[in-house]
Amino acid sequence: MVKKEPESETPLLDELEKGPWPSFVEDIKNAAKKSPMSRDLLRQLELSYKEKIGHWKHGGIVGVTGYGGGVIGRYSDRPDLFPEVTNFHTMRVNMPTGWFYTTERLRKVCDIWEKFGSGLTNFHGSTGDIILLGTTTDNLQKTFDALSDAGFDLGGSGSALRTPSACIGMARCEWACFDTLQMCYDMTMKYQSELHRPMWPYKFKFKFSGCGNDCVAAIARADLSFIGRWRDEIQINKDAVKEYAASGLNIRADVAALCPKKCIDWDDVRKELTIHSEDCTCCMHCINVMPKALRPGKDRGCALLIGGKAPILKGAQLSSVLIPFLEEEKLQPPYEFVCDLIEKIWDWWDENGKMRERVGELIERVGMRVFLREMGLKPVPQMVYEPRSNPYFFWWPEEIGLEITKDEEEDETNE
Amino acid sequence: MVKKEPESETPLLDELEKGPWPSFVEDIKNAAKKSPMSRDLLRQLELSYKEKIGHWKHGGIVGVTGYGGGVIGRYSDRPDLFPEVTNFHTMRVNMPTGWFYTTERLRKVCDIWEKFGSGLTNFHGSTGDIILLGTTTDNLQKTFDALSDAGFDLGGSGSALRTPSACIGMARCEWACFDTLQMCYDMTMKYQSELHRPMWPYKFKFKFSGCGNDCVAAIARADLSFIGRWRDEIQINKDAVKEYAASGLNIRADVAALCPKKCIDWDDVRKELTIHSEDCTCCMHCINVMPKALRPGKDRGCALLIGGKAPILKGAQLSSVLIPFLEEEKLQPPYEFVCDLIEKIWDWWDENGKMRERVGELIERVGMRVFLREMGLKPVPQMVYEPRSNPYFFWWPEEIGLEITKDEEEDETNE
Amino acid sequence: MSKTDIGPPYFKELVPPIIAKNYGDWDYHEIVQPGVLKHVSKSGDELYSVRVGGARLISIDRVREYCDIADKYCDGYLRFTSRHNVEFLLSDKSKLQPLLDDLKERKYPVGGTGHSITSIVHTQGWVHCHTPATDASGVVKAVMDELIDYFTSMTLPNQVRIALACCLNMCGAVHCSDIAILGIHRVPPKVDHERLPKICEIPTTIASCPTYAIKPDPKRKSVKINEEKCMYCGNCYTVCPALPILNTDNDGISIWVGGKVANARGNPRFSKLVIPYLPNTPPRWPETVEAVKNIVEVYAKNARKYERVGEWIDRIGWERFFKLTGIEFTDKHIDDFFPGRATFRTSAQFTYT
Amino acid sequence: MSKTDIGPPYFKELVPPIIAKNYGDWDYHEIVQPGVLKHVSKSGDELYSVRVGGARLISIDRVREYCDIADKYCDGYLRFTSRHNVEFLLSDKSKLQPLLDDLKERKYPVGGTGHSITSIVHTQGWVHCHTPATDASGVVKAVMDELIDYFTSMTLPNQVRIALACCLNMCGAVHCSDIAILGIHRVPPKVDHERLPKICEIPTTIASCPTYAIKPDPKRKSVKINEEKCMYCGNCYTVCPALPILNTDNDGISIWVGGKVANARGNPRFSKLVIPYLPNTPPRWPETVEAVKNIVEVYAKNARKYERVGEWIDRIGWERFFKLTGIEFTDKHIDDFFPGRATFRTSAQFTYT
Ligand code: SRM
Ligand code: SRM
Ligand code: SRM
Ligand code: SRM
Ligand code: SF4
Ligand code: SF4
Ligand code: SF4
Ligand code: SF4
Ligand code: SF4
Ligand code: SF4
Ligand code: SF4
Ligand code: SF4
Repeated sequence: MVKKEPESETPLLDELEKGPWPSFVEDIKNAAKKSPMSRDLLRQLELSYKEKIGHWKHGGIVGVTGYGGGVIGRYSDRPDLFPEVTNFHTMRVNMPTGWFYTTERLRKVCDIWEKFGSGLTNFHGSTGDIILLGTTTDNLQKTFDALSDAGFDLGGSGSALRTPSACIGMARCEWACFDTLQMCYDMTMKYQSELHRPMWPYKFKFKFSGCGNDCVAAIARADLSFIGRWRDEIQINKDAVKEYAASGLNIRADVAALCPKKCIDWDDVRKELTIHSEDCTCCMHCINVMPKALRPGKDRGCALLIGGKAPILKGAQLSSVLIPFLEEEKLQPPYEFVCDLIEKIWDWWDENGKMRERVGELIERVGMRVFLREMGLKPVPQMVYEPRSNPYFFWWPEEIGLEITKDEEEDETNE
Repeated sequence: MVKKEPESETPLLDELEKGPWPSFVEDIKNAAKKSPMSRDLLRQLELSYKEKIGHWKHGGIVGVTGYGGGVIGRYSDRPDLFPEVTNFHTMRVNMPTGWFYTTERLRKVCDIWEKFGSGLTNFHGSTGDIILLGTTTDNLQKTFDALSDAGFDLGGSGSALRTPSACIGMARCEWACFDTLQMCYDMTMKYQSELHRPMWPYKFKFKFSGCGNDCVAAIARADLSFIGRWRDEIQINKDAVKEYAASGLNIRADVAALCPKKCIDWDDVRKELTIHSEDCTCCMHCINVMPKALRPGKDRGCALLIGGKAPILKGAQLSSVLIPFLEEEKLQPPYEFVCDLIEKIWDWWDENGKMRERVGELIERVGMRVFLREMGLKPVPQMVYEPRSNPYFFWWPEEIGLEITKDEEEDETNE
Repeated sequence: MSKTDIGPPYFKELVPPIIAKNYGDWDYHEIVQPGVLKHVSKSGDELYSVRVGGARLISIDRVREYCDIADKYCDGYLRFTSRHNVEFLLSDKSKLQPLLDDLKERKYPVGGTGHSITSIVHTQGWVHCHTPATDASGVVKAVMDELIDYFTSMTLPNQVRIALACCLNMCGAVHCSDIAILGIHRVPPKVDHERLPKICEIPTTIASCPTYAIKPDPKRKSVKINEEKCMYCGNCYTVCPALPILNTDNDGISIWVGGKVANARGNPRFSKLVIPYLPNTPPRWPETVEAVKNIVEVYAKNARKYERVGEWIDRIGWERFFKLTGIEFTDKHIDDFFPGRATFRTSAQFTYT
Repeated sequence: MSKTDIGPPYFKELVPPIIAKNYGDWDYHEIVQPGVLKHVSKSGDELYSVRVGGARLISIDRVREYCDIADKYCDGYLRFTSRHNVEFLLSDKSKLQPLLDDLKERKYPVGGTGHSITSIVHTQGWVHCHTPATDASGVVKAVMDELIDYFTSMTLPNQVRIALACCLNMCGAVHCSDIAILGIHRVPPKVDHERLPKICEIPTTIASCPTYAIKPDPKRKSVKINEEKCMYCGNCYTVCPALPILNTDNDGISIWVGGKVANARGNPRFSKLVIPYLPNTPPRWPETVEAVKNIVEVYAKNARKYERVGEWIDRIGWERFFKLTGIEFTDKHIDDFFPGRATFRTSAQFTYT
């Protein structure tokens, strides 16, 4: 037999160093050179690859002084084999809004993590935080102190407000109908305590997208989604339209025919585009295809949607319309209307929600009508794709001039 | 004061004799001339109009010898005021399939009802029966005997097979893809016992429509809906197409643009219509608009759908696809495949259904996968608008090589 | 004793000869004029069907009058449709006009074909049922008096199917109608603790409630109702007469639109709630008549050719529908019967109108 | 002790001067080439953004390398995107080509813009989570190795967003992705009756089960699971570690398609199940790679311009999708989680293909 290279500790993971896409295995190995933690992480991961099973358990709550969250405690279930990751907790660091960095600030984070952690990170976590991936219980406070000194703070975890995020918006995008970044930042600052000290039935997420393209996927993931819209007409630059036509864009097929409301007329002779704005749903398609010719209207603001979340427990929900339009004024400091509403929602949810019940699930359980009434909001058709088709609806006692007896010892399992 | 006409017993109902649409009050009054029952019915109805409330109660079960259904027992809650309708039961008489009559047969029914009943009827009830509206308990058997002698039989009621119905189909309609009338009649005859002797968890309805227009509203109302379809191409008569065009029909706008699958090409120069049949869903629209030019394909049969029903208990259901295509052979005597399946469905439902649970609700409760497996039917995409979006699905024990423990003392209320 | 299980008369013995001859052999049809269909068979034979509307609740003398007409013009053949119209079947074209003249004289409305409003499928109401929240025949008569011109013409964008059911049992295809008139109760049943133990089976009664509002009341051997959870469906009353739900002041009518059954173009679908409550105002229910008429007129004015009511609303959106009809949108329109969320607008797409 | 509640650094201190200057004043943009965006402000200023894909799980040395690059070409400014790509922000056009050359040398993929496949949003997997049914980073690496040409080009009908979550918690927008790769368990948890009473709260554990499969087991002060009702979501394990659900042989991957988030054209929507199970085959998960690739290719070949995956399927119908991809339709595709019925095809409209 021909003599082989010294055998790798991680033959399976090594396979993932091959191929053109950047390899996380390369990075773990890289970190492992300096960090024994990362080396044991690598070895434990190899075991998972071999056994096709994870090797982490959750355990006692860990954290930093004064906060109830921001750290995900994790413990190896094979500390015998991988002692360096006996405890290996992740810290969530609130990213700068819009994920903007100067190299100077970014290097600071790296230095801190080199000193106190595994040297591994996620840029970023899927909520948006900087994820500092793995350190010991002892080092948590130290890391936090160093981060704080460098001007960083932790993000959310547990039954708290989660780190809000926003699309790049006005920083670079011509379509932003409100200032997503500023509002996201302001809300983050205003609700620092809610972010750091879990005290609700479950988690709560805000996301801000400047237009219907929803580049931060708010509608799918946020309990409150702010999605930019306008109320007047799409702005049309007629010359630019003609240029698009001249340059070969098939405006009839690629723009008009794909408008979901078929509210665009295209005159192929005059090369003129007319939009019946009263039918336009601000879907963004036509603007997306012709960015030089079409722009959102001037009366801008956002729609507020509520209830987005992943499947656990009663099935996934997309956010649904709560307020069709918040005017620009309401989306600027001091955000009085918005904050009042947010706090009202939190109070109601806090009081009525079961443990691990997101606000959308609570609304589903007790009925939108109850929620709207509590919030003092008016029902409008924009809230629904269509009205109910079942005849199982309720009347308020005062509508039928009756007192309704409530069964206090209600068994909840039936709901 | 001026002298008035003798005051009417029914001032409110009299208002409904006015106006151009034929008046039921006129007919009740007419019947009341000969029948004291009808007179008391009229007077009780006037009371309902005054008090805005019904005056009937249900009570003891009534019927005819040998049958468990076909009669709806009804009792006045004011026999003190309206003694003649103290009991006032309705008989459901199975209509001739397609609601065809000779005057001779129809007059016989009238004569019988003149003799034994109120003289009031519904032509027809919304399941399709002839409704003989109101007679005494005593007269039920007599009416039945006379009807039977005249060649009529009762329809269904209670937890039984209900009177099947069919669109006019081949008797008059050029679009019938199978012989709805004959099949409906044959099924009615084959299942006489199921129709007359309630023995199931709840009611069960068949309806037969010869094409997607569904002129008997099967999909909304039948536990099993047979809806005609074809599998090959729509037959096009090119000359007739040209004639429609010439006569001014806007084929692009009124036909092609309204095709739900946009699978019709219209060549306005050559006046030619092309249908991409592989995309056609047999919706019928184009054929409806151009009956002289377009006809269903030649390979005809029907789709079988299951579960249609009104809201009680868990919400209304439209029938949903169970078998996308039953070939013509299967829709002819002896209907072996269809009858085997029907009986299998009944057996399974009878065994597993709760009281007052329609088959569609049972399927919803236990899961379509269980039903399909029990029936030996293959799941196909035509059964759904789209696949599931929640990740809450089950594996069969044999698929994961496991024995699954079943909790026998299962509490049903949670389901 | 008479024979049982003989089933209905065989239809082939009841069809006119022209149908027997051309059974399954029809080639095409035309609507000659409102209410008059002409079906042409491949053999060239022509069948004329004349459709007449009526009160479904009729006396035997009315039926006999139909028979007289059929004897005179149709060799004694007639049929009824799946929506309870009468159809006089003629193979002799020369008798068509005389028949029409005769019908006119009798003030029978001829129509209901094509893009019209045909007869309203309906139910028993106060005439014969024990659970109604409104009457059936009276409301239908009042509405049809108002809409009769749509019956006798074909000027609408497409057919408009109207149905009425007097309670949530929805006897008829009310739940899938262009416009549905539905009787509703609005107060929970009152438990008659005295009668209940005697005449009702407690487990069945409890199981009859879709929202689990009914609980056993072991002390009284009866049940109790959590009124907050009750949405007045009346199903418990159907299974247990000791739970009366009929109510003079609070029963009434709700209006639903946009359902359909046919597969033509858009899929079959349920009707959706548009007016949660209109009072019971016998004998002529003016609020209901007005509401239905308004919807028909707004539809007639705004829909495109071939659009059914629901397809029209699909295109314009519900927000526009409420605006055009001037109907108020309320919290009742938002589905909160599990799984109502499917109807929530999980999209930032909508118009402000 | 350090300061708490200081929040994140203020972003306006971290944006390049060109952004500070033109904030809210951008006029239009162009995609100069795959991975290179040019945003032009009303003032005429031009900002170039160069988007680079990477393994989201990176070492601090990698981050420092990004910093080196940003220092060299971008005056020290960079950002990350909402899908975890790096964007180098240049106001000096002359540095664009040198930057691109440098990136090429480093083998960094430039792309992810326009009608491409951008980076796969994903999660922790075996690297750091306790409930995963599969790994995250490894699957993503294997899939992106295969799809990288779609990252660096813009040849698809529209963007295709792929996401991966390693368990049903779905950390990420997996439930609304064009193509979702989802780790699933397939056997019920085993109750560790010894530990359970010590470390779990029984009512919370019972309430954690969406299908009510968990019941108290008072004798053992533990719980029991009705395995027939369990669909392996793992939620009970999240709240109670004494209900281990991870399983070497039966855990694996499911594939979902047709979801989207943007309001453009069609409404936002969930992804739908297409492949219920593929085995866990580390290190390179060939079955999953092949499955994703197949779907992308069939979509690329058949969809029309601007159609997202779900919009394409809307047009052709799911029956056609299954046929074109050759994927088998099973009983698992039919929704039976209440209220699954909403997905049943209550229509006689479909094709046979
Ligand atoms: C006679 C009857 C069948 C029967 O066995 O009794 C019948 C007969 C015809 N129907 Fe129908 N339909 C009949 C109830 C129905 C129903 C059921 C119902 O309303 O409860 C429907 C489904 C309604 C719905 O979707 O809610 C129905 C939906 C159609 C359609 C689809 C229209 C559409 O565009 O949505 C057509 C096609 C058309 O009209 O062009 C149609 C077409 C036809 C044709 C043209 C078929 C033919 O070629 O003979 C017949 C004459 C139509 C006409 O009146 O203009 N028939 N038709 C029923 C007459 C009812 C009445 O008295 O008014
Ligand atoms: C007579 C009729 C209405 C009419 O005026 O035409 C009718 C009348 C009654 N129906 Fe119905 N149903 C009638 C067709 C229907 C239909 C339509 C159909 O069959 O196409 C439906 C909807 C379709 C369906 O079956 O889902 C219907 C759905 C119901 C229901 C709800 C069933 C459900 O599963 O949701 C009930 C409640 C019940 O069974 O307890 C019900 C119950 C009743 C009862 C028996 C009420 C009761 O509990 O006593 C009514 C008796 C009234 C009476 O005094 O005669 N009726 N019922 C129809 C039967 C006439 C006939 O045989 O031709
Ligand atoms: C940089 C980023 C925002 C950020 O704050 O980080 C961004 C930036 C832009 N998006 Fe986006 N989108 C970004 C995530 C998203 C997301 C969220 C996601 O994928 O998780 C979505 C929703 C995806 C979905 O529907 O599932 C998203 C849906 C769009 C669309 C809608 C496309 C469609 O037709 O469905 C557009 C319009 C277009 O591309 O023409 C769009 C357009 C744009 C424009 C053209 C806006 C502009 O004028 O600057 C930007 C460049 C697009 C490009 O890459 O071609 N952006 N965009 C995100 C880049 C992610 C990445 O690294 O690949
Ligand atoms: C780190 C991260 C995934 C990643 O690799 O990026 C993550 C990781 C975990 N998520 Fe998540 N979630 C992460 C974003 C999300 C998102 C996406 C988002 O926020 O936009 C979702 C879906 C949106 C939503 O909130 O519905 C999400 C939905 C969940 C759920 C299900 C929540 C639900 O209501 O359905 C759980 C279950 C739970 O909370 O017990 C969960 C639980 C968890 C836990 C804490 C599991 C646990 O019980 O211990 C994971 C810790 C992993 C670890 O070891 O660090 N994670 N999780 C993301 C947070 C990083 C960050 O802060 O930036
Ligand atoms: S969501 Fe709209 S405003 Fe925000 S970055 Fe995307 S396209 Fe621009
Ligand atoms: S934004 Fe969308 S809905 Fe509005 S006109 Fe453009 S394509 Fe149509
Ligand atoms: S359902 Fe079809 S076949 Fe039957 S009568 Fe109506 S149009 Fe004719
Ligand atoms: S039957 Fe319907 S789907 Fe088929 S071609 Fe005609 S209009 Fe299109
Ligand atoms: S709808 Fe209700 S009240 Fe009317 S007949 Fe049917 S069961 Fe009776
Ligand atoms: S009326 Fe309906 S909701 Fe109310 S208690 Fe009776 S069954 Fe339940
Ligand atoms: S998806 Fe599941 S396994 Fe993966 S990180 Fe999130 S909670 Fe953990
Ligand atoms: S895995 Fe999910 S379904 Fe199974 S018992 Fe646990 S919580 Fe219930």
